[in-house]
Amino acid sequence: MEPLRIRDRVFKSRLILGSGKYKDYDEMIACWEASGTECVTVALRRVDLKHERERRNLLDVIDRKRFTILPNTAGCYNADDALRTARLARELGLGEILKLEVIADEETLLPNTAATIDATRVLAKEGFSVWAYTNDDPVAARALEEAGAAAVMPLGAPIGSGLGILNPRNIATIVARAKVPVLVDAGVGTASDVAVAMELGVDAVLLNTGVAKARDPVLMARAMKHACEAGRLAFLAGRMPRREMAAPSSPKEGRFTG
Amino acid sequence: MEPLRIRDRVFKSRLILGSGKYKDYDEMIACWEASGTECVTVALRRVDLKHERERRNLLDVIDRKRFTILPNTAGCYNADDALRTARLARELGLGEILKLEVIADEETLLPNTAATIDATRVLAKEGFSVWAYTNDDPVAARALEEAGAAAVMPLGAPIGSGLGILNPRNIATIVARAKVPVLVDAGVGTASDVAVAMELGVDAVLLNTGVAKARDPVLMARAMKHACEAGRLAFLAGRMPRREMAAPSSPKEGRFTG
Amino acid sequence: MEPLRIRDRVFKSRLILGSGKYKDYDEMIACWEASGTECVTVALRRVDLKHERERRNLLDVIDRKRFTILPNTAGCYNADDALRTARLARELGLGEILKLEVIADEETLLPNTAATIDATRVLAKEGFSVWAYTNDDPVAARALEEAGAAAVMPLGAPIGSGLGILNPRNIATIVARAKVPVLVDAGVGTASDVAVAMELGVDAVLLNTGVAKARDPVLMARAMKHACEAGRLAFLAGRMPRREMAAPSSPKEGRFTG
Amino acid sequence: MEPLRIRDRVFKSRLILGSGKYKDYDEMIACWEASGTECVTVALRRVDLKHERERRNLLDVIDRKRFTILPNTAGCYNADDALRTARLARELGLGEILKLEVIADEETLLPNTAATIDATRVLAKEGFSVWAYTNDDPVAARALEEAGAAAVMPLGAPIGSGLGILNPRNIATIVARAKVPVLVDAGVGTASDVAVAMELGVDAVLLNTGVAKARDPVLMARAMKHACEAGRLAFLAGRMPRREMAAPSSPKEGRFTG
Amino acid sequence: MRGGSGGPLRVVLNGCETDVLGGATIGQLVDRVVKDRSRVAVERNREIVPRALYDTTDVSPGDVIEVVTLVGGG
Amino acid sequence: MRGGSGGPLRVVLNGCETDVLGGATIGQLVDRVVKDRSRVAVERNREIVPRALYDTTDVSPGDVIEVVTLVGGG
Amino acid sequence: MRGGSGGPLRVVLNGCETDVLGGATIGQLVDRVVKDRSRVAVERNREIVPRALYDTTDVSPGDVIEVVTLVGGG
Amino acid sequence: MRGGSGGPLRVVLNGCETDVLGGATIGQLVDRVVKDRSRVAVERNREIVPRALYDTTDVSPGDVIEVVTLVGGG
Repeated sequence: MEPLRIRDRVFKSRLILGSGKYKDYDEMIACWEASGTECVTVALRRVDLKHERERRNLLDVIDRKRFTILPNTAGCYNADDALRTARLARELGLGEILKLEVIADEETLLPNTAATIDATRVLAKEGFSVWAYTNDDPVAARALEEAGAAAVMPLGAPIGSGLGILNPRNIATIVARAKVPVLVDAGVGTASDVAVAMELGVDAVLLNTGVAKARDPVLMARAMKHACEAGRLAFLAGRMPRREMAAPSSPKEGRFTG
Repeated sequence: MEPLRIRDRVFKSRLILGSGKYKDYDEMIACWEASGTECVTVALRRVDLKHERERRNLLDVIDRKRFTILPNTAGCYNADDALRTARLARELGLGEILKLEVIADEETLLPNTAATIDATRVLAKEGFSVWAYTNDDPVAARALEEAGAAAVMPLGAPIGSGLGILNPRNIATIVARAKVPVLVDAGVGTASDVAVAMELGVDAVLLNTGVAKARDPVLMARAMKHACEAGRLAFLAGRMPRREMAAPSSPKEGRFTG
Repeated sequence: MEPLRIRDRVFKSRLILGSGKYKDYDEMIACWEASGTECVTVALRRVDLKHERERRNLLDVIDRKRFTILPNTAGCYNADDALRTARLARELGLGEILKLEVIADEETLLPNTAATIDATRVLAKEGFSVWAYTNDDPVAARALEEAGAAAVMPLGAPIGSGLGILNPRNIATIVARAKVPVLVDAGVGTASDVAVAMELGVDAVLLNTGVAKARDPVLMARAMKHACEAGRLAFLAGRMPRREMAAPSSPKEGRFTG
Repeated sequence: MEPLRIRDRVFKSRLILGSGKYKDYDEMIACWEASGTECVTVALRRVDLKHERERRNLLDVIDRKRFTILPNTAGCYNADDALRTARLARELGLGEILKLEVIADEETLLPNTAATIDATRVLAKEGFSVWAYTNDDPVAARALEEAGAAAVMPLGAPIGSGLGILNPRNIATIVARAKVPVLVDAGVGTASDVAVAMELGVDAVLLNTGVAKARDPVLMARAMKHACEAGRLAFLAGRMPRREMAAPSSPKEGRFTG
Repeated sequence: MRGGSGGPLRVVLNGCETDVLGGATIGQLVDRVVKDRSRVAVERNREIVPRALYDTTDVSPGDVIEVVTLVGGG
Repeated sequence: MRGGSGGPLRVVLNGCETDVLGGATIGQLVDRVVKDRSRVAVERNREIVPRALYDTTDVSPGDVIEVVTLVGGG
Repeated sequence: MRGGSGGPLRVVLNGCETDVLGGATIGQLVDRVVKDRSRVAVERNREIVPRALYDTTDVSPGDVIEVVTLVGGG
Repeated sequence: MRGGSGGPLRVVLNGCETDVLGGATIGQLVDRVVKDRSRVAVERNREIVPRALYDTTDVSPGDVIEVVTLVGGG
């Protein structure tokens, strides 16, 4: 199958996993491996002045030959903070890729699309490959693309909600109009949500809580891998048309019964 | 993963495919192989008096070491015809397994559950392993089980409609109460429908048109295989709880931004 | 607007209310009045040997010029008990009308359609006007009609659940094929559920918990009255076709802007 | 019932109708009357140089004692055009109220929320009572409120689609956070859509195609009136809680049957 | 034979074992529990007892009698 | 071989009126339409004819015979 | 009084190139197309012309004038 | 000028008021909190300090310094 290409990055897996909410690093890595992901998103935070020296740093844990690290700007509530975070991530040696999110408020955790568009414009000029988290508004998605986003990442549902794809038509409209890759980010609660998203034609799915907070995260990671494959293949295969009326699967001819 | 057991039959794959509506036998076999199925359902019809001798018979085409043949009573509109068909199928050397369907009328192709219960009772006494096609009524499902069905097969949506699982709660209720395997039969239009069904806890899914009438049936068959695996694994993994409110995936602590 | 006719009974209101779960008789009567209903359903139970003499009996409370009493067989788990209850109701002077329900089990409270069909056949011959509670299976609905039901009453969702109309296609199919009135009974949780049901073309809606367990039952009863009217009118008016694409409401011609 | 107040305008009816797509003025007025609306929205266009003198002008047709005219900026694709249109509307003597819409593109007819926010800021300073059409993004709704909108008008679904309320959670979130009135504008296809919207707690509903393109527009206008009332009353009444399990409406005590 | 002076006899009335005077009629039984006969219907050994026959229908030992009325229900 | 040389007799075979030679067996009938007996099952007057009995089961006038096989179906 | 006898001058009126008499006012232009001034609003070179100023506002060559009214719309 | 023996100076390091020796460099500050410089990035008064400049960048009184690293997040 065609790999996923975002700018010059190429991924065989179309699943991107988060690194938050896991019990520990071992579980996290086991989930990543089970999911087949080749790209994981991480946040930036202050080092803990007291304890950092004793801790395993995330960068000591991640096999970067296997997993591309996609730094994100989670926790930023305005464009400036997102710019600072992006530049720090690059300084950390993570390259030019960035999951840009500018959150509007703590209550909804929904994106501030206006600020995201502004930050995208700046970061694109600075050479970043901006993967822009956005709501499911096709107009915002197009504006992000015009501002220079390398990929647009509409939400399926609010972050951490697990409610799935609340407005599939909007996602389909975004896909139909986009010239850059479209990734569903946020809202995925279970495997079928991934399949639904991929069947809408999105190029990839990013998820975190759906795996990390499953009863058995590693098993769910395997489920997600298959669901992603299933949805992609079904999209490429082209589904049967829906019919309001029933239609028999077996021939009428040759019936020997009443 | 646990195999699927229905009476003494054991299947590693939890997908059962139909044999109708394919362009030709080659496409059908290619789909079966791509789907990973080990069990396929076929109908009984009169031989064509003029042309049968020149044709490849379905039994010449199917590698029975690889695929268990599940004869069905498609096209039967009363219990008697279903009984005749069941007995002819056994006489054909297909063993005791049978997908029993007694259809109420040609317009809806919905099952006549009362007649299906009656036929189940008779066939179970004759030693058949009755896999009983039924609507999504938990009461009918239980009655079929009490009548001796080896498995109950509620519909997701009308035959050939591709509308998916119209009443997931009913399917979940059937699963919760059943002591025999539950298979969703009919209504599956695309891969995510299979994933949804399996996540409800059903033991397997039977489908035909969803593959045969996809734009690219073999690709869709592969999709279905992954979707079945995805749904099963997600069911076993136990999904995260749904939340009406958003919840962040990244820690609040350590934020260095506004 | 056309009144509702079931056999020789004629009702201007297409709403039927229950009499259970109210705080007291006064609230119940106030709700009935607010809803505009002309027909209310009641259950039969043993008189309380100790206290009946001191109590207001339900028959002392109901103004029978204003409200037709529709006795029901709630609580019957087999056909025989339903027959006994029906005959006792008639003996009570409530006439020949009857809401027949034969429940399969206490867990689901779903109807046993086979037993309901049997009881319908007997009661229809005894001259009852049987309003038969059933699931949303179009096949069962037709069988009830053929057994002599005066009206069929498919559920929207399980009794007392308030989940609305879980399978609108089934209800629409029942309506399209029925020659007797179709009433949605059970599952209505709020006013829009009534509107949705009526827009599907059902002739009336029966509800109880949706009003009795609203925060303000009398206000909800008024809401239900309007919703019933709204749904009926919309059904008669014929809704606009759904469009996947947007279409402007204002003319393109004459624009003086960019 | 509480009237609807938007700034100093007070309306007993919570339904606002459009004036587009009607067969003729007579049908339009008949629909307005049937709907009970007290406020109707109209567009601005160039006068037809050749034919204006012979035509009945819309202002000759509308009884302004009965219907408040809400001019809109339909057809504007940027903030400047919307400002020009707003000022022309005021010059026409329609007062300070305005339905502001800045559309992003002809394909989707979705709002450009960024431009709408900008235009709102300007118009609010000029003394307009801006009723701002927006998508269903709670963040955009709040930004509009902060920019000075007198009311926010999230869409239910794309203009003219009749698809109903595609993301009820978003509408509910907007309502929960708004300090100005919230009106659903666009997407309403039939009466139950209005009821659903009002049950979410919105203050009013604006619709056009749902009435104008019904098979019988006047009948549908009556349906909409009742649906609006129903939804409002149900919202105020407070619906029963949804239950996944069934619960009987009739008492268990006193059963005389098996 | 009705109204006679028989000794007490035991019936099951609305699920409760109950002693009534020998010779009691359904009508007497009903009147004991309700003020207004028109508010109830009666079943004796799973057969309806029409209201017109209350006073001429004797209660027999072991009878299972149901006196039912309307209650609120959905 | 059974069924001497009787004249033709008419049966209904798979829904079509068909003439067969008097004395024909089910086996002969089956062989006329299929190459491989294992691919079919046979019903005669709504009763199964086991494969082992094909050659010893005569066809009688008016018999309604169904020779069925498997076909694609869902 | 304005509106001297100048020669024709060309304006763009509602998107159409139109010749008007030199010295014409907005008021005269409006009256040409509508019966009732209260039914329209006028923009001249993207600026509102208040109704009170129609008769004292001259049309100049090249003016872009919009005379707009209400129409049905959603 | 670096390495001088200045007295303590107060900066805000990761949100905490912290005293460092006068003449301290960013590099010294970083080494105090992490074992491996490649695991962090540093911002001084909202400007990135490139790793190559850690040892030649002095800390000044009142500096607001952020030393950040990667953590798990979605």
